[in-house]
Formats: sequence, C-alpha cells, structure tokens
Amino acid sequence: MTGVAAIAIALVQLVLFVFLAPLLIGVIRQVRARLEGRAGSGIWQPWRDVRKLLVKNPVRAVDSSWMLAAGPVTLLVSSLLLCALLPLVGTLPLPLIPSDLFVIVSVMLIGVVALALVGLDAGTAFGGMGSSRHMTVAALVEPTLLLAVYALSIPAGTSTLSLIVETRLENPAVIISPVSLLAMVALAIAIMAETSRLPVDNPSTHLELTMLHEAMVLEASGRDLAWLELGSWLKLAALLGLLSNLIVPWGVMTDWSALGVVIGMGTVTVKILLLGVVLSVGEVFLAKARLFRVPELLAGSFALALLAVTASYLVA
Amino acid sequence: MSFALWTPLALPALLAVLSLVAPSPAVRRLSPVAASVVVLVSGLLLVSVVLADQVPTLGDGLLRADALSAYMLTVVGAVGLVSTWGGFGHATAVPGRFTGSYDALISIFLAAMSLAVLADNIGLMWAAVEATTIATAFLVGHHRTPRSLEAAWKYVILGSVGVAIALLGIVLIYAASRGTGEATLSWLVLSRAGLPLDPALMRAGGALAVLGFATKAGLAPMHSWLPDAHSQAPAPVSGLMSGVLLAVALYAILRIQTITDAVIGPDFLRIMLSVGGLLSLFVAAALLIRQRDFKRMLAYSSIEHMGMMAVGAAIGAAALPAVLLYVLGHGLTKATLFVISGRILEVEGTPKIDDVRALLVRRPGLAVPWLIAMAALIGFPPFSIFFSEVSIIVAGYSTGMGLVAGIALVLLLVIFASLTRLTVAMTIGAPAGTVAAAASAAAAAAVPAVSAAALTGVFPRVDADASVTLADTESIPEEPIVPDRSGHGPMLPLILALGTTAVVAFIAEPVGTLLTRAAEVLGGIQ
Amino acid sequence: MFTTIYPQLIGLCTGTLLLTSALMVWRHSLLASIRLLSVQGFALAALVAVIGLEEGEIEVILVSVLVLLVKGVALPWVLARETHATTRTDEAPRLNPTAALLTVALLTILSYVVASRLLAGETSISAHAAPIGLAMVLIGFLLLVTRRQAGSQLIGFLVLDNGIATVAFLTSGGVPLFLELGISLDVLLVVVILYVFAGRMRNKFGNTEIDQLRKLHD
Amino acid sequence: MTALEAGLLGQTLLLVLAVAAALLTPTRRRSRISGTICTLLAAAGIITGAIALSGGTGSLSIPTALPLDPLVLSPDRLGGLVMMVVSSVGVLASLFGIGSARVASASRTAWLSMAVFLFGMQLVPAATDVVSFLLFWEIMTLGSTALLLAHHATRGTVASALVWYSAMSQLSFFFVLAGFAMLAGLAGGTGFDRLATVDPYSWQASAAFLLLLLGFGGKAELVPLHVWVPRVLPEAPGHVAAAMSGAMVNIGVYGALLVFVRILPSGPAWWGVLIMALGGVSALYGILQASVASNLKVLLAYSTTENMGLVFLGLGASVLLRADNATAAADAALVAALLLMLSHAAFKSTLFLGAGAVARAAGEMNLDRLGGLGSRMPWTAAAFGAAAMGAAALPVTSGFVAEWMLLQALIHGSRVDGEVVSVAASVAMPLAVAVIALTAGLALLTFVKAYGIAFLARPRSQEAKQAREVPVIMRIPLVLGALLVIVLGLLPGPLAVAIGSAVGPELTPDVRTIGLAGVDARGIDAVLDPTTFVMLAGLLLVPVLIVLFVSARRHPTRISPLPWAGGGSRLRPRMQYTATSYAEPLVRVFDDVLRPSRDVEVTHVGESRYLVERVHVEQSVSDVVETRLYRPVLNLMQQFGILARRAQNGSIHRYLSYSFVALLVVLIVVSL
Repeated sequence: MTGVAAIAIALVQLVLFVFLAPLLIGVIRQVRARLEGRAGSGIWQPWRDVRKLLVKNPVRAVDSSWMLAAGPVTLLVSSLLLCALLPLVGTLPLPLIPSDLFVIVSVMLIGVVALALVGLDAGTAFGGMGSSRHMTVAALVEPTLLLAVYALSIPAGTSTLSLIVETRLENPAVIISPVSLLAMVALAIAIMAETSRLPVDNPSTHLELTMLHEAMVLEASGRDLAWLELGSWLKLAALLGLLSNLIVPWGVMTDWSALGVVIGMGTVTVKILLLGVVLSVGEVFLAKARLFRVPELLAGSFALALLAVTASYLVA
Repeated sequence: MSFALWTPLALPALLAVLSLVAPSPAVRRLSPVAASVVVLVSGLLLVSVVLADQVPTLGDGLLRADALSAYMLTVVGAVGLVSTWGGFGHATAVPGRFTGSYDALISIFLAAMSLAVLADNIGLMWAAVEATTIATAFLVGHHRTPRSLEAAWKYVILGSVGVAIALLGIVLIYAASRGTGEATLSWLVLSRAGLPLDPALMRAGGALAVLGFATKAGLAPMHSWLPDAHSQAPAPVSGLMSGVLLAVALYAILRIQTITDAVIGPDFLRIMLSVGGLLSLFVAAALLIRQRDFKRMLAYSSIEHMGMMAVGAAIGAAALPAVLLYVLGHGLTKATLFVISGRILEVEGTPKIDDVRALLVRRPGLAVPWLIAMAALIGFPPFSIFFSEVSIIVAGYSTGMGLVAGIALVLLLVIFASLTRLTVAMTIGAPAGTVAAAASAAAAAAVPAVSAAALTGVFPRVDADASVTLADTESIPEEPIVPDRSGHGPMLPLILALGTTAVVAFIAEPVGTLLTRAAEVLGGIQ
Repeated sequence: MFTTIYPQLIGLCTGTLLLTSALMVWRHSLLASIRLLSVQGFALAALVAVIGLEEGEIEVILVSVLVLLVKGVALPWVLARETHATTRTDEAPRLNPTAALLTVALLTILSYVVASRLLAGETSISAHAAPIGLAMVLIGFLLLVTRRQAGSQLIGFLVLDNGIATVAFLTSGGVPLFLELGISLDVLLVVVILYVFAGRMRNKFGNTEIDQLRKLHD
Repeated sequence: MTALEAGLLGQTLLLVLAVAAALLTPTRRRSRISGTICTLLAAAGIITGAIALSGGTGSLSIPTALPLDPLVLSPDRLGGLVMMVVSSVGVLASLFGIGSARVASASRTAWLSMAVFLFGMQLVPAATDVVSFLLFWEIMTLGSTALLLAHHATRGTVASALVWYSAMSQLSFFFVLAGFAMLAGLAGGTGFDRLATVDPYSWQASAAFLLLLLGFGGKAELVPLHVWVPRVLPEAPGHVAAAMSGAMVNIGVYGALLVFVRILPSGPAWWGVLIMALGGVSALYGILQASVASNLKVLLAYSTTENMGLVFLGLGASVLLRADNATAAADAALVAALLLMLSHAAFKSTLFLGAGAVARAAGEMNLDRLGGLGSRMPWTAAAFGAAAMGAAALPVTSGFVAEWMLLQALIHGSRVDGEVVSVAASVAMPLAVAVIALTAGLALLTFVKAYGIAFLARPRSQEAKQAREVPVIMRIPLVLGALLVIVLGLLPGPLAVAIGSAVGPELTPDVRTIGLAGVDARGIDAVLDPTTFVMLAGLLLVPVLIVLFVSARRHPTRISPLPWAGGGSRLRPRMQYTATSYAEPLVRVFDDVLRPSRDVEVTHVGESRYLVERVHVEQSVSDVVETRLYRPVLNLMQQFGILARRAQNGSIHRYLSYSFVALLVVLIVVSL
C-alpha cells in the first residue's frame, strides 16, 4: 500500500515540478528585472522558450558525436529522477530505492557529467572551458554537499532524506540547533554552486570569459538546448524544494491522504517560489566572484559543514 | 665405498700430471672437466652411502665422509663441472713451456678442495685450504698482465695472512684439546659433547680460526682480495673461487663453530658471525651502488651472499639447512654468471658496464642466460637462493635475531636495487649508435615530468615539443643490427646449472634428507 | 741438570725471537732483515729442540731439524737470492722507526695481556713464554702493513708465520709431525710463489714497489 | 582427488603447457597458441576460485628440500574469491593479448612471462602458509618484471621503469617477509593458522602489522610506495597494464585481508586509524595526480592508487569499527571494500585494455594529441565509456554501489544506538566521508576529461585522425569487461552475499539480497536495488523519448561544420581544449600540493614591448612524493656509493690494515 502511495506521490511530484520549474525561473527573472528597473518578459517566458526550442531544427557540428544528442536527454532524465526521489510533496520513500542522500547526489552527478561531456563534444574552446570549470566546481562542491547532509543525518540516524525531513517535522528544535544551522548554510552555498547561480556563475550572461554553464550549452540548439535548459531548471527547482523542506518542513505529507497531497503540493509550490524570490533578490546585491575565488568560497562552505559534523559530537 | 674417498684426491692429481705432459691439447683441455666429473661422481657416491647411514673412513680416520662432507664434495664437483665445462674453449693458452699449467692447476685446485672437505683433521684441512691458495695464485695471475699480477699478489698476501691467522686459531684449539689427555685435531673427536676443553683457549682459538677462514670466505673486513682476484682471474677460475673456495671456507667456519659452540655456547660466535655477515652485506651494498665493472659486481655479490650465509650460520641450528642449500645455489649460479661474464668480456672486449649496452638486442645468446642467472642470484623463485634467504630470515626472527635479520633485509634491498640497475644498464636499451639517444632519454625520464603543458591564454595550444610524447607502444623500430644468438661456448652446463638450482629446492627426497643430515652433523635440527 | 737450565734456555730462545722481530721493524735494509730472519729461524729451531729434549720426544727433535732447514736456511736463502739479484733498494716504510718501535712495544704488551687471559690455567714454563709468539704474529703483521717493498712484505709474512710456530710449540709442544711437514711445505710454496711474482713484478715495472699495485680499485 | 585439487593441479599443468608453447611454437602462430593457453590457464583459475568460494576443499602440498613447515596450497573462500577476480582479469588480458601482440610483444619471453605472471597471481590466494605465499608472490613479481622487459627492451625509459619496478617490488616483498617472519617467530610456525594465535596487542604484532601494511600497501600502489606506478604502467602494453593494475593490486588487497580478517582480526583501534590515513592520503593524492595527468596511461595508473586507497580506507574503517565494537558497520565497511576491489578489477582492466586499443589505433597516449576517437572506434569508445563511468562511481555501475556502501558504513559507524562509539571513530568517519566525497568529485572530473578529450570532439593530431577500430579478438575482452562493470553494478545483492560468505567463518556480515538483485545491509539500515533504479529511470525516459521522436520527425537535425564556432571564425582542432588545459583550474586550486613548475616564454614582435608574437607556456607536474622523498634518499645513496669507493682504493696496505684491525679487535674481545 505504501509502495503504491509512494509511486503516486513520485508521479505527483514529477508532474508538479515539470510545470513548476520554468515558472520558478520565470519568477526569478521577473523579480530581478523589476528590481533592476526593467519591465521583464513575464513569468511564463521560460515556458514559451522551451516550446519554441522544441519546434526548431537542431544544428550539430560534423565532428560531434551522439553525445550531443544523448547528453541533454541524460541531463533531463537525471533531473526528473531527482524530482521523483526527493521528499518534496511527501516523505513516502519509494520501495527498494529510498531517497538516500548518496544516491541523490550520484543522480545529480550523472546530469553534471552529461552536461560536461556535451560541452566537450562541440569541439570548441568555449565548450571545453565551461566543461572544465564546471567539473572543477562540481568536484569541490561534493565534499560540502555530502558532509552537510551527513550532519543533518546525525539526529535522524539515517541518510534517507525523507526520514530526515520527518525527524525535523516531529522535532522542530532540531531545525534551529547550531548543527542544523551550520549545515544549512553550507548546503545552501553548495546548492548555489551546483546549480550555477551567483556568485559562482552568472546565469544571465553569454560570452563572458568567466561563465560556466552558458559556455557549455553554447553549441547546443533546438531541442538539445531545450532539454538542457529544462533539465537545469528542474534541478534548481528540486534542490530549492529540498532546501525549503529542510528549513520549513511543515506542510509535507507524511501519511497518504488526498488532502495531504493537495496541501503538500500547495505548500511546496509556495515555498519554492518564495525561495526563488529570495534568491533573485539576493542575486541583485551579489557580484559574480572571480573564478579563482570560487574555491575559497567552497572551502569556506566545506569548513562550515565539517564544523557542523563536529558540533554534532560536541552538542549531542 | 670408501674408495670414493680417495678418488677425488688422486684422480684429479693424476689428471693434473696428465695435462702437464699430454701432447694433445684436447686431452689437456678435457682433463679439468674430467677431474670435476670425478669429484662430482665421488660426491654422489658418498651421498648415497651416507644416506644409507654409513660413514666411510680411510687412512686411519684421516679422511672421513659424513653427510656434510659428502654434500660439500658434491657441491665442489658440481660447481667445478659448471665452471670447467662452461669455460671450455676459454682462451687459456699460455705461451711458453707450461702450456698445460692452467688445466693442471685447476685439477690440483679441485683435488685440494676435495681434501679440505674430506679431511677429518683440522690441520689437514688447513693445509688443503692453503694449498688452494697456491694453486689459485697462478690461476689468478694467469693472464700475466700487470693487473692480474697485482690481483695475484694481493690475493696471496691477504689470503696467506688470513689463513695464517686461522692456523694460529687451530694451534690454540689443539692446545685446548690437551685437556682430553690426547691432543687432537679430529673433527669427530672435538665435536663430541662434554669434552673437558679449555674454554678460554677454545674461545680464542675458535675466534681466530673463524676470522682466518673468514678471509677465504670473503667476509668483511677480510674480503679485500676478493674483488680484485675475481675480476682478474680467467672467468672459469673466478667461478671456481666464488662457488667452491668461498664455500669450503664457509664449511670450515661451520665446523669450527660447531666445536666451539659445544664448549663456550653459541653466543660468542653468533655475535662475531652476525657482525661479519652484516658488515659484508654493508660493504657489498656500499660498493655495488656505483659499480663500474661487471666482474667486480659479481665479486661483490659473492661477498653479499657469503655475508648472508654468515648471518645464517650465526642464527644457528634452524637456519643451517638453508645455509647449506645456499652454498649449492650460490655456487652454481655464480659459476654460471662468471662463465657468461667471461664470454661477454671476450666478445665485447671490456669489463666496463658503461661500455656494454643493449645486450638483449645485440647478443640475446648471452643476455638471456645472464638475465636468468641474475634473477636466480638476486633471489627470485623457483631458484633455491630464494628459499635459503626466506628460511634464514624466518629462522632469524624465530631465534630472536630479528634485528640482525631486519638490518640484513635493508642492506639486501640496496644490493638488489643496485644489481638490478647495473644488469638493466647492460642488457636493456638501444644498441650502439642510438646509445647516446637512449642515455639522454633515460636522463630525461629521471627528471619526472608526468605531464607537460602548453597553454596560451584562453586558447590552448598543443605543443609537441613541450608535451611528453609517448612513442608508439606497439611498433618496434627497424634494427639494422643482426642479433647475435650464439652462446659463445657450451650452453648445456649453464642450462644444467640453472635447471638444478631451479628444481633442487623442491626435491624433498633425497636432497631434503641430505641437508637435514648434514645440518645434524653441525649440531643443527634439535 | 737440563731441567734447571730449561727455563733459561726457553727464555734465551724466545728472547732472541722477540729481539730479532723488533730489530726487523727497526732496520730498513732488506739484507739485514733477511739475516735477522735467518737468526730467527735458528732461534726457533733451538726452541723446538729444547722443548723436544725436555719432553724427550724424538719426533719433536726431528721437527726442529725441519724448522732449521726450512726457516733458518732455505727461506732466507731464497730471499737473499731474490734480493741480491736486484739493485739494493732500502725500505722507506710508511711508519717512522720511532713510531714503529713504540707500536711494537704496545703490541707486545697487548699480547701479554691477551695471553695471560687465555693461558690463565697454564702453569708450564713454555706456556709462560707463549705471549712472545703472539707478539711475533702481531709484529709480523705490522711489518706487512707498513712495508712498501715486496721482499719486506715477504719477511713480514715469515715473521708472522714464525710467531704462529712459536705459539704452537710453546702451548702444546707443536702439532703432529705430518702436519708440521705440510705446513712447512705450504709456507715454502707461498714464499716461492711470492718470489715468482716479485720476479714478474720486476719484469713488468722494473722494481718491486708495492705501492704501484693500485690499478685495481673501485 | 577433489575438484579443488584438480583445479590447482590443472593450473600447474597449464603453466607447463604454456611455457612449452611459448618456447616451441613458431613466431607466426605463437600469439594465437600461447594466448589461448594463457586464457585457459586463467579460466582454470576462475573455476578453481569458484569451487573454493562455494566451499570446496582439498589441498596440494609443495615438496621442499628445506625442513620448513609444510607448504600447502588450499584456498579458502576468501582466497577463492580473490583467485576468481584475478583470473577473470587474466582471461580478459590474455584474450586481448592474442590480438594485440605483434613483433616484440609476441616474443617467447613475453608469452612465457605472461603465463608465469598469471600463474603466480592466481596461486598467491591459495597459499596457507608464509613460505608458499611468498613463493608465489615472488613468482608473480618475476613474471611481471620479465613481462615488462619483454616489451620494448630497446627503450631507455623501459630500463628506468624496470629498475623502479623491481626495486619497489622487492621493497614490498621485504616488508611482507619481515612482517610475516616476525609473526612466525612469535607463533613458532609459518602456517597462517599458527600465525593467528599471535596476540594482536603485543608490540611485535604491531611492528609486524606496520611492516605488512607497508608491504601490501606497496603492492596495492598506495602512497608513498606508488612511485613505480606512473613509470611502469605507461611502458607496459595495454593487456599487461590491465593485468598489473587490474589484477596484481588485488593481491596486495588480499594480503591485507589475510592479515586483518584471518590472522589478526581483532587489532587495536589505532591500526584502523593508520590504515584509514594511509588509504585516505593515497586516494586523494592518487586522484589529484590522475586529474592533472595528460598521458592516458599515467592517468589510469594514478587512478589505481586512488581506488586502492579507498579500498584500504574501507578496510581501515572496518578494523577501527571492529575495535570499537560497531560490528555491523565494520562488516559493512569490509564488504564495501571488497565490492570496490571487485569493481575496480572490472573497470580498471577494461580501461587499460581500452588504452591499449587506443595506443594501437592511434599510436599515442598523450590526451593532448587525441580526440574524436568515439566515431572512429565506436566499440572501444563504448567499452571505455562504461568503464569510465564505473571509475567515476556513477550509478548504476559497480563502482557506484561499492562507494555507496562504503559511505553508508562510514556514516553509520560513528554511532551505535545513538551513542558515540569512540573519539577516534567520531573524528575519523566524517573526515573519511569528506575524503571520499572529494575523491569521487575529482574522479568524476578525471574521467570526464579522459573520455571527453580522447573520444569526443575533433582529432587533435593526424594520428588520431587516422585511427581505426581494433580487430574483433581485441573487442571481445573490451566488451566483456564493460559488461562486467555494468552487471556487477546491477547485482550488488548476490555479490555482497558471496563476499559475506567469503570473509567467514570468523566474520558474518549481515547482508542479504533484496528486490531483484539489490543489497540490504540490515545492520546499518542501508537498502539499494539498482535494478529498480534502472527501471525507474527507464520509465522516466519514456515520455522524454516520445517527445523527442515526435519532434525529430517534424524537425530533423541539420549537420553543419562548426555551426556556432563558439562565436569565433578561425577554429582549428588544435584550438580545442586539451587535457592539460582541462585540468588547469585544478592545478591552480591545488597548487600547494601538486607544486607544478611553470615556464613562460614571451617572444615580442621586433622591438615592441606590447605586441607579442608568441607565448610559450610550459607546465609540468611532478610526483611530489618522488621528488621530495625518494630523490633525496637516492642522491644520498649515490654520494655514499662514490664515497665508499675510497674504502677499496687498491692499496694493499689499507687492505692489510683492515685485517690487522680486525685481528686486534678479536684478540681484545676474546681476552675481555
């Protein structure tokens, strides 16, 4: 019974997030545009972009391989897997593949690798550069990511994210414990780096020597580009969802009920959009860091995560 | 079967006379080989007798073959055969009257060595060992060059002085034995337990005798003659000295150790032999690091192996069978190597390692046996030296001599690395002409450049010169040089020698029994 | 009567042995050393004869004759022949005479100390003289280490050998006759071989300086 | 005669056959005949290992002339498992060798030593006593050394590699020998069952532990004993490197398992900490060097150091946790370490075979000169890609499952029932997690670089442009290896159960199969079924594919030479990113560890200070361990060697005084 419910929840999450992710990007862009005094293109523009890209003929280079076609799909599927596995609407874990932290990270890394290979496959200097930087950042982010969730897992006694969220729901004091606070800050920085946001990467520029994500997708076009964009957005949405559920776990469905699903969907939508607004406001005030400053930032977040784990032994 | 006691003495002596007077060069040449065969066959006969629980004696007990003597006689014969047969065809002709002197001296050498291991009397054994000094002196000086003269002079002076010290020790042992009523120098009598021997005299006598024979055994610090003599003597003689002379000297040490330990306990000689053994290993290690001459390299390796055997002797009972097997393995291997080194010297015309390059490509007929024998020498299985070394180390730790064994291992590592480096330098690499290129490539490789890069700004550029290019790993450049597959001499003795060392360690019966019996003679295997 | 002068005779012989050894260290002339060696051989033979008379063993007397012939006559003769054949070269030892003699003294003291420990249980007169033999061994060795001429090294070796013989006779009345024969023969042969090599050396180099034998090294 | 005995005997007979074949067959057919026999030899190893793993018994004694404790071959389950692993790699390597061995590689020596190498490797896990263990260990070393020598004996770099390899192997051997001898001295016998009676808390046991750890660590290519690896493996042909890096390292792991599972299973906690430290440092150092390497084989070689580091990290965690009584986590860590060993054998041998195929096709191992091989060598590219995913621990390859299990064991290790087990564990576990995470991240970068630069985009040199796919006989082992990587990843449950039974009977890890072939480590509440995972991914793929096909029908792809050209116009292949430039940001980040040497040369146009004609930048990363640890020692030894010559200066007076002093010393000592 719980298995079926879990599958249902996963489906709900998938559908919700495929709808929500472009919207989230739209909101972020729109808020930012308004704050910067521009009119903006409306919150539905990302949706229109995807639709437009899907009806275009993709153009590929002679020397490129099947990777240019398969990579974007892989990225998209990995992001979809994230949406299915993470405790977003509800915390019912899928049978045999719990929303285990390490599995989640690995799924995310599949997407990272696919993107990096797409960047390389084009055979241009920009693609390689973006790929190289992207992978460097990903390599440096991983310790922070794992340690942060390790710290969060200690009160719950498990690395399964659904159980962590449930623990926080049952025992809200955990949320504001120093361990949790340190870990959340570290996690937030790691997610920003992983999803190519400021200050690690500037999502709204092209042809800048320091860009990461945009350099990799430079040679992609048509539906390839659509998959890449959608995959990246989904990843951002899913990770923000996770973050929000960790900070404010209330509203998440823990036992199957129709009402619970509706509440869960509603709360997670609100939480993500709010977080998106906060993100875009924050980004207005942030400048992009120099590429070789990024490791310092990541080292800082790693230190916070390590501190969080250590603190868990001191406090507990 | 007691005739087998005199055959290895008399027949080689006869053959020596024959080679002096025989007109035919073929007879002359064959006589040392025949002498070796006689010794080997006698040894094997004695072994079979000994294994049947008999101890043949001759001449009022003056000659006696217990398991140890029989075994050593076999070793003398076997190593002698490899050296003489392998050295067959070696340039030995000496202008002048004594054309047959070389072959005669080798036969005499073998006879003297046989006497040394068969004599039941320490004095007689001493005389036999000293007699070999005399025989080998001319063999070392055989080439009559200033260098060989120098080597011979050093050999005689240092060797005789050492043996004289041994004589002093034997005299003291003799004096100590007066307490038994009848002064004696018989191994059999002296190794009986519970004799009223004077401990102070035995201690001094044993120590001096061991020190003296250590000279002949090439143990540091008495080893100095060895590299010179081995490098200057004709290759078969070097093989004989390294495989037989050193072994017989070690045999003497082992015997003396037995009778001394029975009186004053094992500690004294244990310390002395440990120090000597480790010092030998140290000397060998130190001088192999930058060795330039491949015959000297082999000589230092002999010092190393004798050192290891001395360590084994110091460890005592538990390691004795291993030491005895070591004697055989080292003898055969080293004889093989010296024989090949003689051939390399002959065809290359230089003993310098730097001048001998790329043997594997140019002369596989010599390089392949050389490499196999080197593998045996540095202790790779299935060759018996591996088993001996492992057994000695294991026995060392179980007798509480872990520190000695540990230091030995450290030194062995240095020796191993040096020997490998030198062997590789001789055999691997590009043939002459490309030697310079190969050398520079090796030098470049010594400066570790795991990755080299060429970057210009944003746009990376591959620079072929800057990056480490790896040549085609699957293709081989065309070599104009026709490889010389000739072995430059009989190969059968080398194959037999290496084959024997490869299988001997796996023969439990009768080799295992023989080794155990021989070790029992020395008071091993309680 | 013999027993009363026996200790004196032993003392006389051993004293001569030690004195000749010390003199050999002092003197640089090769010929003088050979003469001294001859004297030493006679003294050694006399010592053996005295011991033989004391113990009344005919075998030992025979040995003394052998010693006289080999060490007193044959070996010095061979050496002298070799030396006469060359231009007379005097030794320039590596150690100056004063230092060498001091070393001799030290070595003698050392051999007394060593022998006293070794022969603590011995009471015989001959055993008391044994340190002389040991001292001769060491002095012979000193000669070997410090002399530059081939002939001088040979003499050093013979002194060493005489020392061993002295020890042998003083501690245990000598070794069995057949061994003594063998040993003497060996020594003789060694000397002959070295003699031959010295001859070759002269052929090759024109002299017998040992220092020129330094081609073989690492 | 039991089946196991028949298997052991069969391997011996096949060795004899292989030696005969290598010596007697004509050059033209040698590779085919000898290679087939080598394959059979390895296959016999697989069968024997399987029999032993399934509990078969039997023993074979080796006669010996020395009065040693009997030398007995009788693989237990663990030995059987390791024998299977190394033999499987042996099969792949031999098959590949049949196709790849030409001219020099088809020499008598090459095939003879290949057989000896395989034989030694396969029988080390069968030994039940110290001497036979060391015997086969050295046979293995001899075989591999000769194998290196058999190829390219004329190249100068081979000589240097050979010396390094022999010396480092012997160093390992002596460490192992000394360690075992020390234990044997304590136990009074050389049988492993006798050694197990040693008290692990005695100081000798700890000393032996240190020696054995270094010895086995050296064989497993751990820092600081790894220095031979980046020299030797690039010189070895693909299949030899695969056998060395895919199989031989496992013997090092087996040695460690022997010590920590069989002989001294209950050592003090600090042993565990030490092993973890060694493993962690190796993992980080190895992957850092790999990530900046531009030579494909060097990259793979360093990656072996990394993977073996992780294996030892797991072993160490197991020892530490066992000492702290966190048994469930300890067992899980052990199982994870073994899983990792298994998967490493699969993916590393495939990777090296792939590198061999590339070397054959393009004649080039420098990534900076490769590129675009994916379309030219599709089979190789696919196999290499799958194996690279395994090496990068991506789902659902075998590498992923192993690392997942290791992480699970680590995060559950520091607490039992909510209580902290020990200070050591609570410090070590988070650090270990961080190390693994960073390692995994860097591994990802490394293999994206290796695959992306070599197989994607445009060829960077003429050689790469002319590369052609390798013959079928070489493709077979490649594909087999790649399949192994995937299949092992899909079947963690049965594998873990097999491993659990292999480390028994002393240890009984609580693992079972769940779902289709998933693993359930009950002691630590860790469940994963990769098959379900794949099915889920497949389900998600369906709608995407539908959209894709619909879109593709209506809007077909256009092919154009460099459509966007990165915004530029003069793009030539050499303007692409290279492996070196790919790793450049990383070199900058880890500047302090890698200590690269940079050389910038600027040529100006005429007298101008501002117009630059060309800029030449050269950067090389050397092995810090070698330059800082080994070089000084070696230089010191060389100087000592020169100095020592004076002791042997040819002066007979000096020699005589050595003897004289020795005589005086002895005289003084005896009279004391």
